[in-house]
Amino acid sequence: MVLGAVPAEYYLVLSAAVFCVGIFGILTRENALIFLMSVELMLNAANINLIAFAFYWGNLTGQVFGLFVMALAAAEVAIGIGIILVLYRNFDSVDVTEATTLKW
Amino acid sequence: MEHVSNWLLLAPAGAFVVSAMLLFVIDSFDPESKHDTLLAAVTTAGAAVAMVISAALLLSGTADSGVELFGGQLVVDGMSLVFTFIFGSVTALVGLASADYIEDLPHKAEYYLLILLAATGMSLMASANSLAVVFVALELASLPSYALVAYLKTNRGSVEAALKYFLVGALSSSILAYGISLIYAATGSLLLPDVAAAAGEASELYTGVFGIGILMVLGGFAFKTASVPFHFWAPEAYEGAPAPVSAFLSSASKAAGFVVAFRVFVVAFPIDSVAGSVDWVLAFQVLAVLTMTLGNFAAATQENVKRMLAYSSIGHAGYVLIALAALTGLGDQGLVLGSGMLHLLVYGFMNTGAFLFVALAEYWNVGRTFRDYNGLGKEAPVACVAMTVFMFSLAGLPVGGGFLSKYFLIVGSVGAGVWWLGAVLAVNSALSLFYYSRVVKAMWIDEPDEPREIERYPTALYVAIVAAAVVTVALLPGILVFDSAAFDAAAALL
Amino acid sequence: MAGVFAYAPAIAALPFVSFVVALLAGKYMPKKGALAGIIATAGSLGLSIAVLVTVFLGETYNETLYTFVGGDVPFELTFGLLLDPLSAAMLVIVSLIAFLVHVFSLGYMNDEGETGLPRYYASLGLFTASMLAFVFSDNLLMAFMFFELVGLCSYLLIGFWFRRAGPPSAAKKAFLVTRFGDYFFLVGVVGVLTTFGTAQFAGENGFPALAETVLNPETTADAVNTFGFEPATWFAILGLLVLGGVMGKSAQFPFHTWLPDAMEGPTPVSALIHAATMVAAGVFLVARMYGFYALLPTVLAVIAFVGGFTALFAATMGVVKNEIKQVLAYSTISQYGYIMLALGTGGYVAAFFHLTTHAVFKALLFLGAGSVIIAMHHNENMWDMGGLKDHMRVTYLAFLSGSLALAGIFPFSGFWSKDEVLYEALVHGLGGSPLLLGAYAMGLAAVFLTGFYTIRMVLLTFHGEARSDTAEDPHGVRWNVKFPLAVLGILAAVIGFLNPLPIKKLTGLEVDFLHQFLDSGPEALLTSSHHYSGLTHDYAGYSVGTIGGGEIVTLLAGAGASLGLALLGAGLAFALYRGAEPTRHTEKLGGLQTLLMHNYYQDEYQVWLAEGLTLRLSGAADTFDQGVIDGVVNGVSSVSLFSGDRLRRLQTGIVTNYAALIVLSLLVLLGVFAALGGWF
Amino acid sequence: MLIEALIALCLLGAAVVFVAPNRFAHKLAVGFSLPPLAISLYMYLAFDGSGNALLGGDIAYETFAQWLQLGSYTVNYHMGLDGISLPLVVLSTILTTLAILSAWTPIDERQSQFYGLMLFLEASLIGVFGALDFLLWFVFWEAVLIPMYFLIGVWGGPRRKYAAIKFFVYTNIASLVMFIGYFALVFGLGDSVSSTGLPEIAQALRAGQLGSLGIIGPDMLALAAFVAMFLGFAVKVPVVPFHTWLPDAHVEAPTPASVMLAGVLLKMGTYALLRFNFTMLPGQAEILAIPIAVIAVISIIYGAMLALAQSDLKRIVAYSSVSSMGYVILGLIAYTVYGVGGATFQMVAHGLISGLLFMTVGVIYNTTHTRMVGDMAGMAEKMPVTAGVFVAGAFAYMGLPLMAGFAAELFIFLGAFESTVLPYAPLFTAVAMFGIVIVAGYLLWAMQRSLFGPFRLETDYEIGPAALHDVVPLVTLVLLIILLGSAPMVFFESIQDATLDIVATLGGGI
Repeated sequence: MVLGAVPAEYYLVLSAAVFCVGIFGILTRENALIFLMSVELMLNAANINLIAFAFYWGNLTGQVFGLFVMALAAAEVAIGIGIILVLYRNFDSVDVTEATTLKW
Repeated sequence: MEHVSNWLLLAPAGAFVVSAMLLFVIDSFDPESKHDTLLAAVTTAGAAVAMVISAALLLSGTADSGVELFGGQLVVDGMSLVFTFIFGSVTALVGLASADYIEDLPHKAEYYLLILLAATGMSLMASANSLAVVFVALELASLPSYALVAYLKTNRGSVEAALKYFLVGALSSSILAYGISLIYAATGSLLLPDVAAAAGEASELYTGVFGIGILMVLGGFAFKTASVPFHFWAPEAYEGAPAPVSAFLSSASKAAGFVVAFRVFVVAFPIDSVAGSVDWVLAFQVLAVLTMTLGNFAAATQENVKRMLAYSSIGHAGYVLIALAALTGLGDQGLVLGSGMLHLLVYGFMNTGAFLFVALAEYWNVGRTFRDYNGLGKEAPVACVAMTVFMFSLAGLPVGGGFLSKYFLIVGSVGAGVWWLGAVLAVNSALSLFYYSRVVKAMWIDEPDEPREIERYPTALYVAIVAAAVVTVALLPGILVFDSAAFDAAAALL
Repeated sequence: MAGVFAYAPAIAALPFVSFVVALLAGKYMPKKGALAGIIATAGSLGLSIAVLVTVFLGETYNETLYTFVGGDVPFELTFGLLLDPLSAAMLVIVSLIAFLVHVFSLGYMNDEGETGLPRYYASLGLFTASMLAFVFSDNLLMAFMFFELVGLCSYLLIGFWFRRAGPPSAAKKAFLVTRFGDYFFLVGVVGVLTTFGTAQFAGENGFPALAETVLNPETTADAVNTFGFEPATWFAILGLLVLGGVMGKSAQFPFHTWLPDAMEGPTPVSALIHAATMVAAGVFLVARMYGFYALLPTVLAVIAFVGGFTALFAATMGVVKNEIKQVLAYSTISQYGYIMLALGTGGYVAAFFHLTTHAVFKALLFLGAGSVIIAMHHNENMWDMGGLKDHMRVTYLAFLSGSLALAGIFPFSGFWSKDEVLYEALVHGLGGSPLLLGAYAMGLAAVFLTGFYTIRMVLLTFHGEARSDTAEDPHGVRWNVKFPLAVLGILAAVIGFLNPLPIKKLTGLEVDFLHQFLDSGPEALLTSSHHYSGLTHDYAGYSVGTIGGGEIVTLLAGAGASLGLALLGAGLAFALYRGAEPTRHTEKLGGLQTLLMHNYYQDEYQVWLAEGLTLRLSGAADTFDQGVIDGVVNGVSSVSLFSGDRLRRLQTGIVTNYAALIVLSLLVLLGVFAALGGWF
Repeated sequence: MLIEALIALCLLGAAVVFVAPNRFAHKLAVGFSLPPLAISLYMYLAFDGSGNALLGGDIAYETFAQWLQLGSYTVNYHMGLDGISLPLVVLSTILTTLAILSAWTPIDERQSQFYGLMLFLEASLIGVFGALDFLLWFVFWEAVLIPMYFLIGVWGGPRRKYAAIKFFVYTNIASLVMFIGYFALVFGLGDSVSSTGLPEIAQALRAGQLGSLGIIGPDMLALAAFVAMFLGFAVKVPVVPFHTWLPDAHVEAPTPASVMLAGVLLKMGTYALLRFNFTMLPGQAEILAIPIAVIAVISIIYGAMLALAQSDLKRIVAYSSVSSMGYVILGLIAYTVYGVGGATFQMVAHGLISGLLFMTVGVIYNTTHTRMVGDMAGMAEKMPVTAGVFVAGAFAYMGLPLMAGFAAELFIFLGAFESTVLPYAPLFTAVAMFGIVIVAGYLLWAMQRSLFGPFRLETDYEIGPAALHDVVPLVTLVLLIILLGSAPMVFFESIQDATLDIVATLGGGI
């Protein structure tokens, strides 16, 4: 699996690393905004793969889909910010661990 | 293939889109609309049209062999029509019921709009024939859902639910996206048939990448269907959301998750080719057992009716997972897959009806716990009879179609040689009878703690509930309308 | 005359009709159903006599009348009539006693102002009907069914005074103890049916005949299903099983305990139960299927010993009783022991003879006792009586006649029949079955005791000075009491001449009418007495042996011994209780008296079996059921709910935990499948 | 179409009564229960079928239409009766009418709902006995639970909720187990069957066409399916140790529901055992003969012992039902005409007798408001007719000749004794028969304590003789019991005819 000068595995490793960073952020941070950012990181990890392998396979599918993912990520953030806003209004905080009225 | 009449096959999705647009128009002309009924009517009518068209297309056999559109990005076949029918019916019921439920709340047009857009996304999911479309449609269905859950924005429960739903959803969609990217990495394509074609080679050459990809995609779908371990959002979202939205999410959204899962796994990852990489049937068996058991056991000890329904909804997801878990290649495979579709179809009515009853109870402010429902049967006998039908049908007693579809799943699992899945279902089903009947007991048997007076009987909500009940009952003998269509669709897919 | 057989079913049907009439309309009838009963039993008596005459003239009847179950079954279950000398004679006895008891009840029940009379007469009617139907049954199953109905009726009648505590308990005990015996009987019936495919008593196709063919070494009959046993063994098992029912109903040791308690019922009922119906049913059954028992030496020996032992055992208890009916109760047990002894020792005719005489004198004694009880205002304690003979002449004379018959004093009826019973036991014991001599000895010893307690009873009741106010001024009785007493009193004196065997042996006159009668009837039925004696001879090895110089010497020695012992007992009683103020001599027996008064603690151990053991066992079963079996069921439910409660704690409400769990499970999933799929 | 008419009339009645005002409900319900009764009696009189419906015999009153397509199997609407099911249909209609009659006094609230449910129950029961397709049958089988749940739960005694849910869940899980067992057989038959119809499956199984399912071979599959179905039905019957729901349900249920529960619902279990296990898989029954007989004997003796320990009249009758149902199992495993036919006959006989006893206890309870034996004595004085009927019922239960119970038990004993399928048959039979002694023990004891002796009542209620409308059903039942007991061929003829084919293959003496 060779991709030009850089072996394809490297891209995979990179994307996996980015993905893991995202996960790490989700697991450790309590701030909703950082949570959102981490999700963005994970989506971008997917994008890395898509772009890299679009080049590898020689078709545009991956790149086009990467665009879609970016657009959707933006929409997601929009919704997310909205929810975080109402969260702040109701709980006076953007700490995701504060809202625990619903459980069990 | 690109024939004009083929466009007609997208009419169900079109109906959703058109009515959504209509709502846009209405809202822009009359932002603070006083025409509550008009908004609800447009929504309901649009959904009903979608439902009727899907049924007509389905039963006429027009799309039996499957019609590909947009260069194979979308496909309309029996299964997609079965599911658009489900989405249409659930949306129509929810739209109708919402007319009363949100009558005192602002932003009605947005509410209906979001529902219709989500429904549009779901109907696209039903037809998605490419992983890209899958992802986009899934997001189209999900994003409005987040907003809908948060619709009661001054209600802490609603907001908290939305937050959790959104966060878990975002995480899951990232996982899904990453999974898709890995599959793309391994196969070089996103079109399901092409992925299938490359699957054999991919699982040999890129075993790990492909395997991780498949499992991550599975995870993404598990989120949408509220299956363990991606179910954590569900109890909170269903409990916190406005009850009609819970109905919508737990019936339609779950069905949408399943239709995608059915198509992607059956079409794109033929088990014979990918078994060397990841035996996803085994994975689904594990998930099915876990999901059924967790959902039902957790539901058994709830005090809050809505949360009980939420957990039971997880349990039902577990039942339907059997449809994938029993694709062992043994016996009549179409049987079990078709049973899954039928169960979702019936579930669309009975579960929606149950949540709408909860909506009615919220409307009356009787409270949320079982105890609060005590003695309701005396004051609202019609609605309570309907709720009894829903509960017993969900529990698998022969008052409604839920009886047959649940047993079909057992039949399918036995036929596929995984009778032990049927046995697990049996144990869970018996347990579910326990907690469903608690609702019935509260309504009919227990005496209320304090006298309560019900002043208003909201017409639209009642009509929705009764309609759902009538259809649920009618589906017991009347499942014959859909059974061959569903089994044929399943067989065609396989 | 054979046409009378067509009406024979009416013998049982008439009392049944009176049952229905009394039950439904008794309330509105002048004598509350008594008249219906009297008319019905009179009709039965008339018909029975007609049947008897017909049979005497040589006609018999053995027909199936109703198919209970037929069609494609391995064997049909039917109802039918068997009218041969045995059943014809028994029908007369039963209907006669029933008729007299009905009449007597007018005095005992109606005149005493009892309530619930329709119920009484209805039960009485059903009782009579069941017994009559039992008597003319042509197969074992039908016999069993009516045997059970007899049990039901005795339950109803013993418990007639249900408002008191005693009678219901006694009724329950009577039914339960006999039911215990009937359990074996039913197993036997089922065994007989499945073994032979038929339960017919008589004829070539009857089961005794089939059993004989199987056992007969000279014939090569089709083997019957003996369930893997030797035929002889299996038949003996069947015989013993059926015998269980007999012992229960006929109150043979150890099933005798119900009978004394059954005195709680109205006295006329006691007369009916003891003389002609329930208790008689047991021994009648043995006689009825004697063709089967005669093939089984072991069973015959068991019957003989049970009989002999019961005769002696019950007599000892009768010695110390203070209540008139109690004495009579134990005498009944004892007398039925004699009948069993006769049957067991091959004395078929003797048994039936004693059954007949006993029916008469025991009915008489009970009715007499009833008369005394009326007079004494329902006080039954003999120590409160005394001197009654001057106040109630008819009762006294009749009672005396019955007592002498019971004691076996020449020439009263009991002498003849008891003597024949003992004679049969003696000669067959001498003739190669020495075991029977043991049974004979017990029977002989009982004669002495019988004489003693009978005369003691008479003396305490009628002689001496009145020992209570009521005894001084007893209540009078009317014709309806006296009439039955008179009839029976005369019969008790003379009926022994039906079959005075010693006279025949001594004079050579053919005066053994009963013997001749039971020996008549067509050969095809295989129920004649000579057929039976042939069977006992061939299969049980019974033959006649003598002492001294031959039959006559044996006969005289036996008769002398029994009469002498009876007189000795009577004389002893006379000596002890003769005076105006007799003393309670039995108290001198000390510990023995206590033992006898407590009936050898038979009741105690049976009550312990029922309450101490069975009830405790059932209590333990209940605890086990509630605790363990239901505990498991409830436990499963609790565990499910508990685990559900634990499981839902997974949902902590903190979204980061969810994310962590999702990631963790995804990793586990990946890890597992990586290992399975061999990705690395 | 007559079966459909029966069911439709019941359902129509149920619907009408359900919405009728409470004060008319009783009369309406009685009215609606009469036409089905008349029709079923007519069907019985006009019945001319022969043979066993599952084994190729004539099917009377047959209706056939395709219903569903379940994968490659058709599910048909197939109804019909034979000599086994018809008596049970008649039993259902008779008992429903009488139970409704007897409900006048005890049911004093929400009458319309009560009677509606009773009629719904009747419809479901008729469906259970009439259905000849598995799924159709299963619909009715499960439908029975629903009215019974409400009847116990709403109108029951103090622990009614516990009893109702226990009954509900316990029997439901049993059905599920049985369901899996049955479909394992269907799939094991592979291509040799094309529908889920009972006759087709039964005949295919008897023809030995069972193949393997997955890795499970035919023999193992048949055995496993037999066990699964047996366990499923065992709960319904119920046999020890699956019986504990029964006393709770009985004690808490209102009298008419107890009557239906003991009278007909328990028979569903034995009916199904007969139709499924013993008709379809005789070979497996033979293999398992000894365990099954042991279970039967334990049920008989242990159930009777438990009854002896009770002091609640209803509980006594409830446990005695466990005992009586044990006889049915014993008769079935015998595989003889008398055994299997007697078992079927016992279903009818026990239906009538236990119905009678429950009704009688109910009548006593209506006036005394207690069922505890220790709380009352000498009731015969105040309620002579009721006490008389109680005595009659008790003796019928004890197997008094010329009453239905004796005939049934006799047949079973005869059949079991001569069985060639069951090893040591005489021994098993003899031990089982000891039940007749214990049953006499507890019933006589109970009667002695409650009916007889000096009058005493611990509760403060005025008591007097029962009303006429309470007595009529009782007397009717007594007469029916005597009729069946003295002329058993009334039902046994058709039963026996339908039984012959079942026992034929094992040759257990016809």
